[in-house]
Amino acid sequence: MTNSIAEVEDAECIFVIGSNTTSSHPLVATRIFRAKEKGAKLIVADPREVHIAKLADLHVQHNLGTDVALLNGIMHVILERNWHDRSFIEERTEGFDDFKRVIDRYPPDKVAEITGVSPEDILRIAEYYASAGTASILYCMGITQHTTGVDNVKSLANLAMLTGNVGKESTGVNPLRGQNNVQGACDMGGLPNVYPGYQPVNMLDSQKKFESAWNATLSDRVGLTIPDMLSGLMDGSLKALYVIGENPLMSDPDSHHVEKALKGAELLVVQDIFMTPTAELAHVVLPGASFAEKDGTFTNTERRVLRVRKAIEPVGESRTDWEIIQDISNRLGYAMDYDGPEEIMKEIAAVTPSYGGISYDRLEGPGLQWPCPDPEHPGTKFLHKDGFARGKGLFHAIEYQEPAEVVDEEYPLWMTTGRVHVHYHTGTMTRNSPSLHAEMPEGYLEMNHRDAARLGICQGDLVSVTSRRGTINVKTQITERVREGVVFMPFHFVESSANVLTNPAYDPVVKIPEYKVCAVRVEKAA
Amino acid sequence: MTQNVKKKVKELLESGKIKGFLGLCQKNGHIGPHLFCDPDDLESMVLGDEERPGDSRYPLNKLLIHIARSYPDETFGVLVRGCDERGLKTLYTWNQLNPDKVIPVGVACPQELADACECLRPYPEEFVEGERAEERSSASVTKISGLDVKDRFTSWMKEFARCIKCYGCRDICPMCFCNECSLEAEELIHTGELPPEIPIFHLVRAVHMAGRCIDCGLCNEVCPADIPLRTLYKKVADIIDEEFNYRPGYSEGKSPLNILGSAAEE
Amino acid sequence: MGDCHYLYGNVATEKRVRFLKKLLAFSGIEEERLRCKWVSSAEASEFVEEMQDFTETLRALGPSPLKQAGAQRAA
Amino acid sequence: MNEKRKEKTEQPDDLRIGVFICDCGSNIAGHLDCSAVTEYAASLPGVVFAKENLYTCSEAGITEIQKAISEHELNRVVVASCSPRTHQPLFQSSCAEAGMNPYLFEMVNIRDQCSWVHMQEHAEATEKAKELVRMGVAKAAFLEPQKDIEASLLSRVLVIGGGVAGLSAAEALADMALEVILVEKEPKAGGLLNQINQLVPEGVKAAEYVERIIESVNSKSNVTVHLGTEVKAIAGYIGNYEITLQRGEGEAIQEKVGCIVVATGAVPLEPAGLYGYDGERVITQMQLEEQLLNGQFKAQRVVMIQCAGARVPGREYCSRICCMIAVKNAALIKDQDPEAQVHILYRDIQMYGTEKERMLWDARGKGVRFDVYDPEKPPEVKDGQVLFEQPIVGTKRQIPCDLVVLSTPLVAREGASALSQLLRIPMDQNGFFLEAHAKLRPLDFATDGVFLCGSARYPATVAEARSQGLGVASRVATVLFKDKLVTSALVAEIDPETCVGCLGCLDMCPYGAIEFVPEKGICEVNTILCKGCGCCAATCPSQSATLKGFKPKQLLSQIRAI
Repeated sequence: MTNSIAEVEDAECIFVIGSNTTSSHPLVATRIFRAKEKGAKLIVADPREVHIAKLADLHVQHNLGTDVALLNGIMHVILERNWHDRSFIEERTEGFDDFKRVIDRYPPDKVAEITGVSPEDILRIAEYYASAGTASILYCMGITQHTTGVDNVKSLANLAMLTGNVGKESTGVNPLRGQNNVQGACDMGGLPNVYPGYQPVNMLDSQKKFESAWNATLSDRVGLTIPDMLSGLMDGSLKALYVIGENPLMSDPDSHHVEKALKGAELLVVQDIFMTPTAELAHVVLPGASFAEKDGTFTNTERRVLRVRKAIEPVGESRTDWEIIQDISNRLGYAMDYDGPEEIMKEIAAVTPSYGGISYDRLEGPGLQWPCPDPEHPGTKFLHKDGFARGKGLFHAIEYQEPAEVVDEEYPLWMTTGRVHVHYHTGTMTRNSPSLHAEMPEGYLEMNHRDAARLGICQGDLVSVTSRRGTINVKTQITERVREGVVFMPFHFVESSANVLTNPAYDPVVKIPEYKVCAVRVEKAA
Repeated sequence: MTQNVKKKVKELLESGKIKGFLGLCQKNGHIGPHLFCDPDDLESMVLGDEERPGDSRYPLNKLLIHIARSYPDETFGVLVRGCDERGLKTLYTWNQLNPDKVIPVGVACPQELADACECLRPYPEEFVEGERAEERSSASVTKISGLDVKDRFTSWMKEFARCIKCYGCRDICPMCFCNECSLEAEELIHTGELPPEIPIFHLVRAVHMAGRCIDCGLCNEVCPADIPLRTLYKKVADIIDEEFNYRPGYSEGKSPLNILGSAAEE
Repeated sequence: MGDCHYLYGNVATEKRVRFLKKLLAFSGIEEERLRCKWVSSAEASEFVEEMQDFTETLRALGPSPLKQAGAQRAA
Repeated sequence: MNEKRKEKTEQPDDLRIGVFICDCGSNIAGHLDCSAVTEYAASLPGVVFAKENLYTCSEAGITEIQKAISEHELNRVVVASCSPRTHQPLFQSSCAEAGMNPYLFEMVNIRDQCSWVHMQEHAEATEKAKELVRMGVAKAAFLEPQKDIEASLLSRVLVIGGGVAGLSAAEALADMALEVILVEKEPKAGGLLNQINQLVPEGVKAAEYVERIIESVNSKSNVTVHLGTEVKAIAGYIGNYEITLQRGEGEAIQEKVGCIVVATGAVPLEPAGLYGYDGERVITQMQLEEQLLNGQFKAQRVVMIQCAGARVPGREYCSRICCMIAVKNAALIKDQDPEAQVHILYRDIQMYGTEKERMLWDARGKGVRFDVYDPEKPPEVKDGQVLFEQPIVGTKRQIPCDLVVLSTPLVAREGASALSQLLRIPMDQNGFFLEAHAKLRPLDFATDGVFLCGSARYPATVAEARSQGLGVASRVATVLFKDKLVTSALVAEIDPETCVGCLGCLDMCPYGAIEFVPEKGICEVNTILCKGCGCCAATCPSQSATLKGFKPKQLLSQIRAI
């Protein structure tokens, strides 16, 4: 997040797009509720009428994968009505003219046609957002899990810059991270292209810096993304895969394909706290430790580094992740001899500028938000106060592109996937909880009553859902939450795994798959 | 501010009157519940005031149930404010704690907290710390009662609509000591939806609070959706008081709603 | 009140109803929607009168706010 | 996954429900379309067989049900006909004969609740009948097989109290060859009769009357009388009570009995502070009885004041027998000395029954004077005179007298509440014990196996106490003359997994059927004592206490079918 969670409470307008905030980030939702109580306008753009949408001042249900068009349409109105922040654009940004030329091509009527959102609603979003003293954008996987994921995020950045809603309190472009430490994992270089602190692997300076820090020779090439790894396993160019805390068999699109790829590995190692479906396929399973069994830090969605403390010793044969990795490294010939997480944290501070001032003794209580470059620095509540990382903020001129897969006669329904409030990701943890299980014991397909009537499907009927990648059977829930022509399925359930159906087409830049759009056919199961 | 409590607890521990004292401690920059068993280990004890009075409160009496079950023969001390003491009394009534095995050590709430809580009695019967603050009546209940019946409904439905069914209100409630909860009985409450079936979800809980809620307000504090549950339960307590002259934690015994009335009584 | 087949079940019911009426009223549901009367099997005309009167009361109150809320949710 | 959860969410499978729609001649079929209802029933989920009968309760109808159970392998039967109160047992036992568990039977009343009340609305009645059937079927789907509860019975009876009521009960029980244990707190049996002079209208001496019964009781080999003894503890339940008796400082006596009779009687109020009561010039009727009995009575001018300490705030009830005692004694005094002046001041006179009413007129004939007083202005006793005001004429009167007799009420014994707790039997606001139902079950307690007679319930005359004692013996016999106790399986149960022992159910149980088991920390239902009223189920917030046959799942499925 560019800004902090608590700041949301003081925003005058909150634009939630592609996030079911109450279900997936309930404590962020609390701040939204409080902002509303203080009079803030809440706009929700989501193809489904999710819980947060019911609480919104304005909810629009745009067609799947039309976020760029919708955002361009909003910006078109803002520019047309002169609601943009001229001085901010002048002083802090560049690329405005090219950007404007594209935006001009998205008048509300045309956008309405693409998105299914009425010109009046587009105008209202523009008005609410641009007229607010402070406006905050919150987004989640509904924005990123598209072949145009990067375009979507850039468009949100455009919107924020256009109205000067960045670099000050209670504004910003705020991705809500999906897991408690996904931010930390990225910060620590858990990406194919960067070292800790987003220092590029293919830049000589950083390569040298880490070679000397680690006393090792390092590659100057960008590593593999998950789709690359899977295809590498398929074509034999990749022999071994070491999976830590992931369940790609369920969480990656086109499960049949993933299964084939994983089975093709000469060595598959899975390190997890539960015996996940992926772990079932592994040659070696390394039992990891849960949050309650280890010391360390998590970095949350607002860049806050927080201490996690061991409450109990690891159960059974399980060990903490860092110990397992250290052991493997030693056996593979690279000596590691850390005496604990605190020492590792010292190294993080030494090599990661944004973590430079973070140490265990400063992490008592509420923790610190990076950037925190030196031991005296108080941490950073919101980013881009005085300037952007690259200097001026760059407007990107972005054209709308259709999703990778669109409906046709054979697969006439748009399908999107997502989470439910009681389950977490592939359900490896939550489905083991009796209470959560009872709340939602099985997967379902959400379908508009008109589609259901046309297909002769009743509430609770078992249907088979088929995409170009596979078929699954699931019970139907007839609802008004999705519009006609759209179906939705949660992806937590291994026995009706939505990712058997999803499209592995990915964003060309960051290789994130298009979980949120694919085309399916639904029939009453025999 | 904690000197008197520490002194008292030290005495109790040293004399062997209690096996341990369930209070609050400050550790790693956070305040949390702690069972003090060593008289020389009271350094970290706090009363819960971090920034504002009482802003780190925990259902200590509820935690005590679990400790007492594991050590049925031992006596434990516990830190109590006025509400916690009402909680203890009510838990005795409902056979969840044995009064012979509990020694409360009281602290009085500051006026600021009493005001915020609209507390009818912001102090326990005996206390070693703080001063007796003035009692407050419930303006929040009066405000809703003043609305037209339709507006009351609209207003509650608006509040309940935010519910994310996290069960925080129930889980923190010292009076929710059931093993199995009606709110999770699918015959009563539909599952799988947000918000949960409203207003039924909240009214079922309100009914279960009748004759039980001791107005500690932890439900309000814990609710991530800022639903004014305490106001609802305050009204529930008022009704029971008006109709049956009983208020949990203030009156003796169980609520008349939970005692078999005989025709003779009526 | 002393004529309950199960002794005091009706006393318990009466107490609950008294409580519930007030809770409903506070929640914004007209308390007149809940009514509790004791009519013995020998009092047919009282029963008919009571039911007719209750029906009239409900008709005058109009549809339940709960029903309306439910309809909104379904829409 | 959690098995318990699973069981809760799943619908029962392999349902084979049979539905029988009864025409009841023209009682039902005359006012709604039974064929349409039958056709509709056949279409309901789980229903494999539906049939219309002319009279389902007839031989033919019953055979039809039994045939269908075996031919269609029915595992649920729903009969839509008349009142379950009259016909459910018949249908249930018929199902049982055909090999189906009788608790899998469900009855729907489409006569009393449909055809009879909607005689003029044929179409609507048909629709309503369908709806009622749908509800019945919905509930039937969730019915569970049950087994009747059986328990052994000890043919022994404990009678608490050796007054005329207890003695009469003991005598009659012994004559029925039941073993009786009679416990009397006082060193002598006979109760209040020992202090009373003579009985009217028979004119027999009270002592002789009671002595005859005592002798009869003592003469029976199957009666054990414990004098000077009290009941210390009672455990168990109908059929199997364990009793601890205590005689003075002696060793406790353990006994086992099947039923208990409460005949503890009542005591006359000691009117301390009333009307200058001193026991000499101002005495009670009881003291007068003693004087008459011992021949010590000498007074010439007697004033009796009725309702002394009765029908006043805190003791509002009428003691019933005091008027009769006063009239009896007034007449006796006049008989002894026709010149004596006897004046009865009363609020209103209660002479129960024609015989007693005649006593009143006889007394008047003998010259007993009656005057009414206003309870707002009660008489005053002063300097050998009784002063009172005649309410209608308003004149103040003074009656010179040498003896004032106060007619005080009988009041409950102080020990009653201890016994009430021992036996878990209720008392009314005056401390008298409370029967199960004033009209329908006057000698029973709600708790099975415990019975009540005599003044322990309410002040009774000797004849009433005696007849109640005999009545109680017959009530006991209805229980103990069976081989074993069989009760309905539709009782409460408490899930030991989820009960937290909060005692909520225990406090709500009118039958004392719930017990807290400290070792387990939970409550348990005594299925023999439980009457299936459901108070516990209604009060338990965690649904740990449920009522078989009326579980939330069963009722809600029925409600949701509307």
